[in-house]
Amino acid sequence: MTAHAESHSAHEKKHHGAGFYIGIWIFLLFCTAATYGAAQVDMGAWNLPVGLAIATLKGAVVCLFFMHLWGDTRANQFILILSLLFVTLMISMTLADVNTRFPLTAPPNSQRFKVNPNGQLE
Amino acid sequence: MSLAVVPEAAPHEAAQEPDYIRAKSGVLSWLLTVDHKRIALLYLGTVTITFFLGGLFALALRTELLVPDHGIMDAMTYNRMFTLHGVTMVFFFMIPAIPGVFGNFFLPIMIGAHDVAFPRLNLLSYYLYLAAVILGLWGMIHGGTDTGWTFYTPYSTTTTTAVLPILAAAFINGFSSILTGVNFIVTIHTLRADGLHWMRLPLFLWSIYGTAVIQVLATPVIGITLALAGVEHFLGTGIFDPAHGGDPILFQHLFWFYSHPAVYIMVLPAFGVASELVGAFTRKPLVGYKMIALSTFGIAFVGFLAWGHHLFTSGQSAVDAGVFGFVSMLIGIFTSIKIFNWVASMYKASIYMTSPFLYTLGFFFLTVFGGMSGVALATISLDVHWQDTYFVIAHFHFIMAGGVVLMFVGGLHYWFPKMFGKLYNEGWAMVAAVLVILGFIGTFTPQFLLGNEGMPRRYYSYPPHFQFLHVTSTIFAYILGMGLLLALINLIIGLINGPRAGNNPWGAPQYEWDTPSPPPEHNFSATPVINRDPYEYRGQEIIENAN
Amino acid sequence: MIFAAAFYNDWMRRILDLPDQASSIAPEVDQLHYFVIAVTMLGAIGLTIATIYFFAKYRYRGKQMIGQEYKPGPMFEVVAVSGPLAFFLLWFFIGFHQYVEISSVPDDAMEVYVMGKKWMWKFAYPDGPNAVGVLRVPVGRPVKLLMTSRDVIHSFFVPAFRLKKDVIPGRYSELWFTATKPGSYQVFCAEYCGTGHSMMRAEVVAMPQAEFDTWMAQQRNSPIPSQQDSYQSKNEPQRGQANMVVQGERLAGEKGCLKCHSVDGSAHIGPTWLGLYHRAERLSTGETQLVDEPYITDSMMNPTAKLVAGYGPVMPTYMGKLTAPESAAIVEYIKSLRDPQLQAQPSEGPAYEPGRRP
Amino acid sequence: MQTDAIDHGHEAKPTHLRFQFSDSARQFHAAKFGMWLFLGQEVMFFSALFCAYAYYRNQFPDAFWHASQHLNTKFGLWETVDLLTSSLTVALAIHFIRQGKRGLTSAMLIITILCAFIFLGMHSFEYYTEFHEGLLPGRFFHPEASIHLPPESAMFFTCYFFVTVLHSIHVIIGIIVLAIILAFNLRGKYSSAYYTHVEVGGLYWHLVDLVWIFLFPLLYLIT
Repeated sequence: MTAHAESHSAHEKKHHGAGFYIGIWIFLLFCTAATYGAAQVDMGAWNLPVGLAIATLKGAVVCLFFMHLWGDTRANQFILILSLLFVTLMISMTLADVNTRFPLTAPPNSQRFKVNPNGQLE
Repeated sequence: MSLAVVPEAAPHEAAQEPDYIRAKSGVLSWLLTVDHKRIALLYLGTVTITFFLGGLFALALRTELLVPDHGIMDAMTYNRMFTLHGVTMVFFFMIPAIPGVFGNFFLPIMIGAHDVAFPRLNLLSYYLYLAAVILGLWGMIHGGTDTGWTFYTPYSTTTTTAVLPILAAAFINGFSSILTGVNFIVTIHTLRADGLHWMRLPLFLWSIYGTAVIQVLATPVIGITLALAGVEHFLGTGIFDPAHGGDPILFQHLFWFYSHPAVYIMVLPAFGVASELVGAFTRKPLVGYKMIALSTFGIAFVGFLAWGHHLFTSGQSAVDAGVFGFVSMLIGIFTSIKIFNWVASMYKASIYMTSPFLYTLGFFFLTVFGGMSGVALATISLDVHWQDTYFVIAHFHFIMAGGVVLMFVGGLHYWFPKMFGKLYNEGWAMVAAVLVILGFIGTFTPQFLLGNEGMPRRYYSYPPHFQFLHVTSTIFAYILGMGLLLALINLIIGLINGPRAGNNPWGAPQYEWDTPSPPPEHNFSATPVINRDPYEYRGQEIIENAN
Repeated sequence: MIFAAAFYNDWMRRILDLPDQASSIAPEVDQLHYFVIAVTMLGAIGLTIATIYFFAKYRYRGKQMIGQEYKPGPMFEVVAVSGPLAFFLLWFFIGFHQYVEISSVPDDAMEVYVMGKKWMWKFAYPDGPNAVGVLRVPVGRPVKLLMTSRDVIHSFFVPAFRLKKDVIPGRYSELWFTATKPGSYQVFCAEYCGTGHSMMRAEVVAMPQAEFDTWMAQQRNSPIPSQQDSYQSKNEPQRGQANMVVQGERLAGEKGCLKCHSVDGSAHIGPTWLGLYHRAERLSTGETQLVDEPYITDSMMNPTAKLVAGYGPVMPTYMGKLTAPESAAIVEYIKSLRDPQLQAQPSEGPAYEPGRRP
Repeated sequence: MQTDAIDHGHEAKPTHLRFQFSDSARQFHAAKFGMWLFLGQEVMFFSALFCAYAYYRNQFPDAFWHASQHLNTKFGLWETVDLLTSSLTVALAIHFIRQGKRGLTSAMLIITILCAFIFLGMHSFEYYTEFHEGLLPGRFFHPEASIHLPPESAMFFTCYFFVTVLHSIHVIIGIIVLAIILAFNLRGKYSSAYYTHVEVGGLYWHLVDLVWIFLFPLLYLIT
């Protein structure tokens, strides 16, 4: 955890020059263009993962450099990781539920999973 | 502690500095205070009012259930009563009670700080909580709602009763809970006195820290869920309405994603108070300090994974039921670690029999039975029979009413001399404690059998063969009510003309007993240096209680 | 030995106030129940006795006595963790195994539609009469309940069968049981559903198979048409003995299905309906798909998803144009086209109307 | 004793040091740590909506595809670029205040607030077009004759409106917070020794931008 004795180090942290931030900004614009371009190409099932990957990359860059999480105390980094962990946990468990549920308990036309004759999940 | 070196028997030396009650006077000094101790007393006042209000609703329910059919109220009033009992107790008493009152008062003192990290944010949290209570009361006056404290859609979005004020009250209460959590975590991280490294943190603060983590990360989900239900009720946007493709089970997932960790927001502080009481009255260092601290975090994190055991019979898939059932079993382990270590701490101890410790014994008994019934409920095939019956009501009342309320009242008795500088009448407190514990056991044990018989919960009228168990439960409910009232009256009498209490009436080893009682406004004249463990008992002379 | 087990079973059941075991899974669930309750109560009573014993033995009496430092070895923590953990996981695996058994329906189950409506239960047999408040089932034969609700979430709970399943509006949920003992068992609504939640009770009457068959036959040709308000949608006048297959046939005409689907086996724009049910269709993607209720319902709502080989994607979607009972009626009509000499049976499917604004 | 609007800041005393902190570095660290906890809570606040979005997209994939065709992806792209620029200017604001250049910090803050207003303008225009096309959630979903959409694409618009309205509310809160920081900065309150407010306000704005970075591909670029 944070060594609360570290008195003034928060101020003398290595400071990036203004150009560094503009560089990050250009990288982010490039990623936005990439995600826009990737959306035009129809990659079938791969579009969502690619889009999410680019968005996560941009998010990580904003967090690490714009929000100075790179050299920050471990507690701050831990909070972000923990909340993202709980977000993925919530989404994955709810989706797992709706996809393996008794087929007719899901809305009528969302049965995209294999069903054997008497409505049993395979 | 530097102060500890001073010979214990000289409480008068700190008397020149006025204590926090007499430091300032006037209503404004109380309403706009940023002193964490005064905010704690404001919380104490509001929390006691909401507790007895919730208790009145409960007694009304129990009286109605004396007879199988129409008793003293009609069905709609009964439904409103059990909803208001649920909402008042869950949102306005149990979530803010122990962190709000004891967390606020003793967190800075225990870590040797002058105040919490963000004092004004602390006051803002109290006023958000007060606004939520007032909005809730306003909703109650306007007839309240009859959806139950779980607000399940599509009933909560199509009911004609005034559900919006209660939803808004719970929403605002969430923010107060989040801000308190943020405040406590930052305080524990940054304001610890020198020498107080993590392994010397009192166990009460470990449980407050675990609770704060859950408060910060789980409460926003209920905020957004209730907002969605409110907008759905108001505008009909169809997010939970099956006619437009929505899914009511999604509401249940989002609701329980908060509400299961919320039950650990309620019970973890109670475990913390229990650890303090056992540490104080067994006159020896606590057994398994590390294990108890670690199991606090175990409960806090694994608590986030087990929300699905509330949906076993709601059409959830068997795969999910398996995963949630397995994780729910793990939580049972952490609670059993705590209980085993507490009981082991009583081995070869020198137990000092006082009313707070009697509450702790009651707490052990009720939490063991409550916890065991919880594990039985987590066994999925048994839960199919027990879900939504009185067995579930008995389970969570054993832990909530038995655990949280007993530890709130026990903690209040234990810290009463420190908070108010007065001593209450020990004899009457013992009588009240016995009444309260007997009342709990008598009220909720019959409900286990009712659950087995298959009596569903939230039933206004029931088949006649359940009546005998309901009558016994109601009789003991009145005994419980009288016991709690007696305890309150005893404390008030102690407050008015109780004898003055010294710094350490119980001879307890923890840090907060080294400050004068009641402590001065900034807690310590000199910033303390902590050089001992919290439960290291140093042969302090037991100052016999005045009465 | 068996006598002792039966005595133990009945003795424990009476102590725990459990209702009698009237379904096939009730005895197994109750055995696990006794095992869990016995071990937990032993553990709880053991801890309580230890607490009281320590309290009595080590109480501070007069002279100020410091408690001796007692540091139990790591074995204490290991036992404190592994002991309960072993039991908890054992219970979990038995419980989950039983839960999978509870939720997987045997194939030969007799199907009954259940409709939860604000404060009453309605039952409809696909090939028999409809009843309000009383569900008659044969003993010894698995019965599958296909349940839905007209307004809010209810829950079909039969304490004697140890079974419960929430009934969700606009969706079907499934519950099966095999009644083992003839008799009448109370049904409760377990999910809060408004003012009459506590009055929403029904009865499951389990009858020997012979008695059940006579009752069914007697009901089928009884002249009085059982009053069916649930099917009658707002704009349709009430018609006499409207059973599902007849409704399905009329609807297929009205909704224009018969313009593309023939019922006598002749080729047409869409696949013929004669003998369509339980036929293995070859899809345009090459897979074979068994035609069953979910597939037919899905094809109505989302026709181009699984197209049969050789037919064009011309069918319009019926999502929103067909309520649940209408699609269920058409499915029943298609199922009835299986075998010309099988006499069409009346039945009634559940309907869902969106929650009315206050 | 005024309770200031920014719930984590402390009004400056001569040494801007609050009585309960022993030195200003620890106070600065405490404020940042508190803000990060608040951001963790904000992430969870949006997570429930992302969960609803994932839930319904998983169930009606093609309806979501049809519905998202009717969103103005060009506007979405420019809004993303606009928010990224505002994120840059806020980062530069913190950078300059650390070096004590108050003038540049004020300039950067003004640009950020302008970008925020541009974002709100573009977004409300989008809402305006959707109102006209009748693409509204749930009960109000009555697309014009020209647009033929499967009925359950109303769920897409339910999720779309919930998430974007909540995000816009956060943008408005961000504007208020940055405006207050700008006001304090113009009154010369911050220096290279004390700039906690700017740092905390910047963190909040970056979170608002972070949420939009995830929203843009999920809502506008569905294929």
